[in-house]
Amino acid sequence: MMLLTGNETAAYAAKVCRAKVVAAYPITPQTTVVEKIAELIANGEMDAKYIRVESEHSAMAACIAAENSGVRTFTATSAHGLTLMHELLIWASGARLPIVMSVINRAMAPPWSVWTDQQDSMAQRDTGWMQVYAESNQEVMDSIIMAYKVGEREDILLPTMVMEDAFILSHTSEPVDVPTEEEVASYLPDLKLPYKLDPDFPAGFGSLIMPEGPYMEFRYKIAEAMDKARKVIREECEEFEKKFGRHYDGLVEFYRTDDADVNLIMLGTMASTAKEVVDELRSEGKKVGLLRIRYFRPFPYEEIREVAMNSSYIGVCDRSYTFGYGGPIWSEVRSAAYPAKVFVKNYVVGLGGRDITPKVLRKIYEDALTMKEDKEIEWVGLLWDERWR
Amino acid sequence: MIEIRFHGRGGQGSVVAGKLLALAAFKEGKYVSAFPYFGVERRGAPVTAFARISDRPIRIKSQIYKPDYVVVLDAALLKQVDVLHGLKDDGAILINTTKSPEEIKFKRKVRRIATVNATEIAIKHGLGSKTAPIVNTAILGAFAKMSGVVGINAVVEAILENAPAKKEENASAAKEAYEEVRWVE
Amino acid sequence: MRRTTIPEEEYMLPGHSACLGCGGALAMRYLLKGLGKNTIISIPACCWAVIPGVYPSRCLEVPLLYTAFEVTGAAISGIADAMEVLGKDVNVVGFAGDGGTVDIGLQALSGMLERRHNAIYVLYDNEAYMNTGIQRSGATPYGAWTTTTPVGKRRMFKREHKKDIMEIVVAHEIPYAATLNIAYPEDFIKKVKKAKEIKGPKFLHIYAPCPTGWRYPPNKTVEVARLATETLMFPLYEVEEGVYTITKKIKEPKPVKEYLKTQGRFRYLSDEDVQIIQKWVNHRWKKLLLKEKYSRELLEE
Amino acid sequence: MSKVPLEEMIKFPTPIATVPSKELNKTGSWRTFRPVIDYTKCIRCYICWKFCPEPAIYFVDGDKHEAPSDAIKKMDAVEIDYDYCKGCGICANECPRNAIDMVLEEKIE
Repeated sequence: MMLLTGNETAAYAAKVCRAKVVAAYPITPQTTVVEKIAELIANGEMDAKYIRVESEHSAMAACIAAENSGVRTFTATSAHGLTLMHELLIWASGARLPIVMSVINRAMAPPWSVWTDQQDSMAQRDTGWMQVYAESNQEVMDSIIMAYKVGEREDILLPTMVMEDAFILSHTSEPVDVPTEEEVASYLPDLKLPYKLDPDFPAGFGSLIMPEGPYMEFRYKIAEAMDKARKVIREECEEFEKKFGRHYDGLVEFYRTDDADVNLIMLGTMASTAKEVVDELRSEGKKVGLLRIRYFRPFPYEEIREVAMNSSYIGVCDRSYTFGYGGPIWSEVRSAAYPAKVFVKNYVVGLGGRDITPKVLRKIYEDALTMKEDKEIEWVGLLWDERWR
Repeated sequence: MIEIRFHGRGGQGSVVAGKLLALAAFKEGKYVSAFPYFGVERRGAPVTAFARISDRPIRIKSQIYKPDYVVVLDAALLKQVDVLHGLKDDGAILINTTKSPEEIKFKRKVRRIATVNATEIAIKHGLGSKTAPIVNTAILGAFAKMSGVVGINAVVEAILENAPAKKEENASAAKEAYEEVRWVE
Repeated sequence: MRRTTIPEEEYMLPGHSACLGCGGALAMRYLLKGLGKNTIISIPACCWAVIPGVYPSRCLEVPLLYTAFEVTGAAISGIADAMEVLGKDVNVVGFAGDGGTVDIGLQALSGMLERRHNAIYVLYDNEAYMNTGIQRSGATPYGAWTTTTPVGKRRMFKREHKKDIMEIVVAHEIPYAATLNIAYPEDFIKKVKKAKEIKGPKFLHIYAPCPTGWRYPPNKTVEVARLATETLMFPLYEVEEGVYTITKKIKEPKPVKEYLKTQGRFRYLSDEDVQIIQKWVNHRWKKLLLKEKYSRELLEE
Repeated sequence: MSKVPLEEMIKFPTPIATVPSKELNKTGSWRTFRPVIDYTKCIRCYICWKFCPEPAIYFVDGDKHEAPSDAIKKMDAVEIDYDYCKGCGICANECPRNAIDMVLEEKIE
């Protein structure tokens, strides 16, 4: 066990997973990830090439090229860096390269804000990357290890971004069990792509396809792999537990959802705080529960539908907004919950690092417990003051 | 769960103090977390850092608004920052100052006011320079005594393992401050 | 029995989709003759993203990684470092057009040169965005008509001179940079072979005329290219560790008019416009001679 | 146009082009003018071969064609691969002996 920040954890994860090429560009609040990696390499503790690229766009381009050469890669970014990468995120999944990236969720400007907000990664949900949101530093470690394992399977071959809430995880020290490289090696074998750049294999990687050619078929294959990943992740959670002794429910975490009338659905660190609130309300006799989404891609629609079927009321907390109509998690949860005749309300919270305190979450649970169906979307915590702290 | 807030200045090592305290408590089998003020730290500017210590896993991820303890690394901050802001009614404060605890006066009630001359102790042990002494390890020794939240042995162990330099000197400073700290109820 | 002046081995296959008389196709053919089989090439959006043909067609005997428009420099950085990790000694080559190099890809190129990756960056310069249909780039010369510098009632042809990418590259103090011309295959391949033997970042600037975009008949590609060097529009030289060497000495340069009149893209130019270009060419040639003369002193260090 | 069945094309998870272009794309169909070599003029300097952007000019045994002299006949000759020659005419333009004629395709029997 070590006392590590989320960012230090991500760096150690890249090390124990034996990433061989790291291409990254510094951005607050991701910087300590790459600083730690540089330190590990400088101390001879990590055997990797660190390409100090001149932009995040080039970071992803270099990772794509290195991974295509058959080498395990890692990168990390935040906010503007992630959105600058957007073009190449789609490239990475289209090229079926199981790159793993730490994303420190941070707000987008203007106005400048370096604090937690999930607009950056939510805006990448259509890129073909798997997305997992951590609620603790231990989960950052475990998710990165599992991301390589799942992504590199020949029947998946997809990249994964592992999210940390800015500062709340990235800069907060928590005890983390860091497995050794050998322990991880017995779970995660060396990268073995079914194809790679090699002078003995003269082929064009990613050439032009006409409308009658198999462009659509290749897109379908990505969809198939992403769908398959749903099952693979559930299985890998069991494998992971056997090897490392830590349990994950799969794509989601169920917290006292079984007999709950009102369930809230959310992801990231706010879900951790919400568990305290659930316990508090339960002790007052209120039947509330929490479904924490771990993987937003692939989307856990089955688990959500199951909870929706057994709930009288659902609230969805979004830490970002899709300007036009509701938060992204809400709209997807509602679509997954559809067969259930249950009202699904959207609570927009915590934008730009606005703190999500137990009081804020209690307020949301109390609102949901009234089971009112008059308002679909509500922004909670506006005009922030002492009441919310 | 015990929540602690550190007041210092950018560059004084408040964040490290929070992390070392968490580490010490962790060594005693407690659940811990430690974090800086989520912001833009600039050398010299007043900063805060935080730690949580609990017998149960720590699930709360929000900020600390109502600490049980406040630790002030630089007495000059008393005039510049409302260090008691949010301190629980039964909370306690530890201040690095040349003054005795009796000489410290607050407008509101504080359960326990403790003081220690961590600056003098740090200089004596050769930590930092005369104009910029590093007091974070000494103050942790004093904190162990005045709070009882963590034992001095664990604090010393955490320092020996993690101090970037002068491990022995830092540990000695913590032990001396442990002996020197005084308080009033 | 036969004697050829360039290697006979072919690493580019016929059946590709380049336009008739494509200078870029010749550039690739010569480049691979110089590099050989032990090569990995990365190509961004440019004519050469299409020339290998529609999937599943390939026209190179070496692996080709297609990349996004602005990332050639970063892509070859990644491949070069991956090859080092794998312990493989391979020629890692980026092959990009002028837009992808002097405009949108300049940042990634600069990063790759500054970090000194062991790779060759090749610019095949056809002086406009040809793949998208002849739009002006930073490498388009003064006076050229393009579809975004059209010549209507207002004579809106390009009013800015060509960006000097060689000087930008040389400013990175890399071990080797050179200009190459498809009209001089022997000199071309000699430079490629030289670049191949040097460790670190290398840059090759190839003059690759485009009959489609420059408005001349496709049989004139080599002739036009040759005139570019004979008129000093595109002098041939190399820069090794900062030392300039002119590799094609032109004793009696032809007037640029000889070159300009071969191409429809310049047909709107008045005599004054031609004089502007001639002055620019004279000035740059003089500068180059001075660079050659004074950079020699570096050899004495 | 492609002779490769769709099922065969999607054996990889992502497009990886492996079929040589010469098997898929007979670019000879692009040609309006055909270069025709007059072997009585050809001095076998191979400049046409050197400058062919396809490449669609290849070497054959010297005896296969006429030559201006016996000495030249000892050298290998060149032929044009009309399956791929697009008819750009660079060869004819660069030929130092004007030994290549560009003939309108429709006039070829």
